[in-house]
Amino acid sequence: MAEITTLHYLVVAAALFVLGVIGVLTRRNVVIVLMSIELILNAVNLNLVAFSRMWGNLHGQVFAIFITVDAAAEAAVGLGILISFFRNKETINVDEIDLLKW
Amino acid sequence: MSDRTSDASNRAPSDVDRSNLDYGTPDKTYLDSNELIINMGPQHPATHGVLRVILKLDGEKVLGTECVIGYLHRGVEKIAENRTYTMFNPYVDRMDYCAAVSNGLGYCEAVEKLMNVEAPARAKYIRVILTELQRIASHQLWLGTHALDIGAMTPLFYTFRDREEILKIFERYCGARLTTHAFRIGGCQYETYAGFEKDVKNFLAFFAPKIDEYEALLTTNRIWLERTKNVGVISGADCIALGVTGPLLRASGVKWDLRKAQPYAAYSEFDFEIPTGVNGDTYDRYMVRMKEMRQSMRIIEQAVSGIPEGPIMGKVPKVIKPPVGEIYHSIEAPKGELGYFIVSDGSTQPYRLRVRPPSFVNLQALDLMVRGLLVADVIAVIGTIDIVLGEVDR
Amino acid sequence: MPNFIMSYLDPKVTVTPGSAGNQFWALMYVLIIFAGVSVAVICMNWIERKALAHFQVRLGPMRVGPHGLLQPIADAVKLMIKEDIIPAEADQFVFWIAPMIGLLAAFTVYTVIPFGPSQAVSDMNIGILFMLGVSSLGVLGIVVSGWASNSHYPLIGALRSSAQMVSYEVAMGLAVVSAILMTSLNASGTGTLSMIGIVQAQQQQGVWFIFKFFPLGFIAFVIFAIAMVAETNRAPFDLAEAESELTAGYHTEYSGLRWSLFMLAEYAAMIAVSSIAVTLWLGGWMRPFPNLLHAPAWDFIFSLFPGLTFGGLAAITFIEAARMPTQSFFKIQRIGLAVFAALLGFIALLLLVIAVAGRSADTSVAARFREGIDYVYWFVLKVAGFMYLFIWYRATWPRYRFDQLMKIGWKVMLPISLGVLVVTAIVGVIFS
Amino acid sequence: MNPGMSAGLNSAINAGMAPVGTPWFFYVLAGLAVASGVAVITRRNAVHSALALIVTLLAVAGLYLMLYAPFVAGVQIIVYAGGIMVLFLFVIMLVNIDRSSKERQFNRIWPVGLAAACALLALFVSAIAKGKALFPDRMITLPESSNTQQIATMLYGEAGKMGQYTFAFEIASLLLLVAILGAVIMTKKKI
Repeated sequence: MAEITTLHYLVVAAALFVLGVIGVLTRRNVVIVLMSIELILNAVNLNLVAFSRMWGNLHGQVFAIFITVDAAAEAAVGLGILISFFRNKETINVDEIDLLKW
Repeated sequence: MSDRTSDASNRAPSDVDRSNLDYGTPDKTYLDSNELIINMGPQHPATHGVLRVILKLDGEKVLGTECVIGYLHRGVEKIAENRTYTMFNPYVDRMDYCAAVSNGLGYCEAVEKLMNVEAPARAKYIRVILTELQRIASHQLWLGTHALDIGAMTPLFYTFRDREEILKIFERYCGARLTTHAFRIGGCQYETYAGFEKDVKNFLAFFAPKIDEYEALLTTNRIWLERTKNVGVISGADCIALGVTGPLLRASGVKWDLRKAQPYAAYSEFDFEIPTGVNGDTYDRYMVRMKEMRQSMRIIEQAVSGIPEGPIMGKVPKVIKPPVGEIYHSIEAPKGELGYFIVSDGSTQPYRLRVRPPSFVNLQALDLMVRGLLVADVIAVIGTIDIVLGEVDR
Repeated sequence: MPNFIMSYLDPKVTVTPGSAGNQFWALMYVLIIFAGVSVAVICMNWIERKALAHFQVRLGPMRVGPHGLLQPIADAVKLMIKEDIIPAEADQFVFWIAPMIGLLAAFTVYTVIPFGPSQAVSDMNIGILFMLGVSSLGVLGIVVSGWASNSHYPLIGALRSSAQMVSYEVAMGLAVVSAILMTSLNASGTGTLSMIGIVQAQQQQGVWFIFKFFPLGFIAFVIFAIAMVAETNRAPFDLAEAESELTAGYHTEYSGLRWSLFMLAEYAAMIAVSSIAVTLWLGGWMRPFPNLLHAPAWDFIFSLFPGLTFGGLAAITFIEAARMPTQSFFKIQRIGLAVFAALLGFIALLLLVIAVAGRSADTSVAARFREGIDYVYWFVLKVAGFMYLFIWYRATWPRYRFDQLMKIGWKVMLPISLGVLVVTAIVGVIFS
Repeated sequence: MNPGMSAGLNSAINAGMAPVGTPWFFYVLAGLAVASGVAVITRRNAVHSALALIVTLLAVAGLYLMLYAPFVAGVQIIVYAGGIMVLFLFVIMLVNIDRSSKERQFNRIWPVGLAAACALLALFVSAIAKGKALFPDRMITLPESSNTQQIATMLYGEAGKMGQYTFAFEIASLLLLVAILGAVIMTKKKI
């Protein structure tokens, strides 16, 4: 079997990224949309780490850690918005979030 | 069921708003306006039998409770109308089966009062000794199960080990351990067995260090303090308004004990104190019961050393036929005021017999005590009220 | 004998099978650890029931086998042949997979636990990070099982335990960091996350981290010891399965084999977190005073301990067998106990023979065996101490309430662990 | 770290001890990641989606290990699988799941979204196909055993010297603080 190169990782990352984009653009459930965003962030992380190995330094890995931090913050705030939204509208569908205030 | 609770609510203090006890539909979620309805019991390990409590929760916070009782209803009061006074005597043991002796004492004294006879002094002393032993046994059972509910497993086994000694004395005295049927109308059926005094004294010597053992496990235990202090607080005024009696009332600072207030049996001859609490929380109730056990030991000690000689049965006719009239007599059972209201139509059977069970009345305070607390506190409070479902449902 | 087997018995090899790329031995270690943990859980089951019973003035299991020794096996058989009930409204797939998640998380942790400097499956250089991460996956199994049961009590139990485990992980992590910080107090100034490296750092610095910068290490250790009880949902923090409140918490709807998987995972997790505590603060596999009493004679004396322990156990068992009632009913039990004692005695003899045969510090296979047995013995002994503590807690303390638990986690443990971390850093800079 | 220890490790790695079965591991992990990624966006039930996402995250963590990034893999497991996903499951339990799993799952403009995603895919494919020659055939081996120390040096700097990313790291901690405050303010009913 051929040796695994950076390209292989990029293909996987691209696949995950596209899956995440599909999820964000088509699903109604906010929770699943947020999870799709996590997929996208993971694809980016995978890319960064793969490049980090390709270039032989660790900048990519440090960036991946920063993105993980960002993902944690995003999940906390996103889910917080979701809960306060659910409390007011009793729905978690994206296409019903159509008012700027309530 | 709803009639009873609304009855209670009419007498409840006005600072608790009971009008919003609308239990909604259980399907809804419970994030903001919708609550979680939980059915605690009748098959639940910590409801002391078959009590069913419907809890309305916001997360873990209790918004309201409703007690559903009657799963152990046997119609004791109705049975009384179809039995002679003598035949009904064993039935009262089955109400509070953890304090059968006290139940029997209340019934026998009520009928004696109705017939205007008095038990001889020796019988009264025997009654006091057995009733106080029963109080200790009942408190031991309460302590073990209450601690188990709060999560401490070990005290249960300690208390059951020591309760065994009391039950052994009962067994030697009247042949039964739990539903003793120890007393008869007019006195006692059995003379004390040889070595009764010695057994009781031995028990007192044996038990004194054991209470210290219980207290060593719990009284200063940090977790125990956190779980019981300021949990299920009820004020003395609320207690009186709800008719709550017994250790609950005394823990709220009201010095009310029927043994002192209206002495029955031979209690007026003994020197003892009424322990009271200050805050009316679960910890105070625990402390009051612990102190009560010590006071009971004091009473037993005095009674055993001063027990008079003489007959044990008063002058009672073979067929018990009280005159027409009615009587209410109450005693201080381990759980509170245990009252018997008997209406006699002059026949051999009561026309109507009504029991005022302490557990049933005290259970009313549950809702008041647990509002705003957490689910875990509901368990602690049910434990601290010390209910016996046989008595609640009758 | 094939080279890949003998190569690892060569005393010159000082790395774990995983690091040496020795797949045969890595597999062997995985199998040994899996079997060993399962046996340890079974033993723990019996010991907990017996010890708890003796705390509570009762006898505990006495009927199945002498002194109930076969009770865990009887229980296991019972649980296995019990009907496996899945509630009609439950989410079948998730309900099915939830116990597996917990079990997988609990057992995966053992790949990095060092029973000795080379007695581990692998020596990951992120070992402690890996352990914390994987053991935190266990909460997923609990949360998901509570949700899948589609019932109120399990749901509340699951919410409780997830909040509890996530909160206590923070204090636990900070306590761990303060121990890791201590590993960097050497000449080069670099610490390590490797489990083996942490123990070796204690060896080099000549002190267990529990006594380092006393009382700093001790406080961090206590924080960890409290947090690990909360993390494994044991008394007094067993709110997730508080039987008096939530009937059985998250596993209320589970029965039979699936329920036993939860129990297995719980006990495996208990052993795992105890191993972390032992590794980080109590010197891992090191025997007491390895630097102070450093002489071949001392080595020999300490290497007698495993054999003597088993000998003591065998002696107790013999005495118990002799003390059994003489009725014919107990005859089989007495014989069984005597055979068990003989087995223990045989193991003791074997261990003593190995200790004597490998006493010279030469490079023979016996010496290597003796060393390995020593390491594993001291490690297991320390872990067993923690296991006893778990039982002791359960017998002594009432249960905390949920809000009190969270208050302790966030308002007491977290600030203290943070403070200990900062002070440790400052003290470390000053003294090195 | 014990010098003898790390020397042993390095020698073991440098002695040509190639990680075994690398292609197989890669294909299994990649397949797992992508397959459960598909499950994430197609499941009706959000809990199933979350479980699938956990599998994806763990598979990606495995890929990190294969890329000689053990620290990132550890962070991935702790933060993502242990922290964020528990948060997700927690929220899924709080919001009404029964109703939403019976409703329509995709929004009305899903063809547009799918088309956009396909366009993105096409872009990726063409980019990868065109740039294929840029990538070296063999991947280099990073020093795995000092990975954590090197990352720490970049984040915190050497003794007395600020690291390359120290400032960014502090900003990230500020970001987390803001996120905590935001989450608390948004979820609390009354402040």
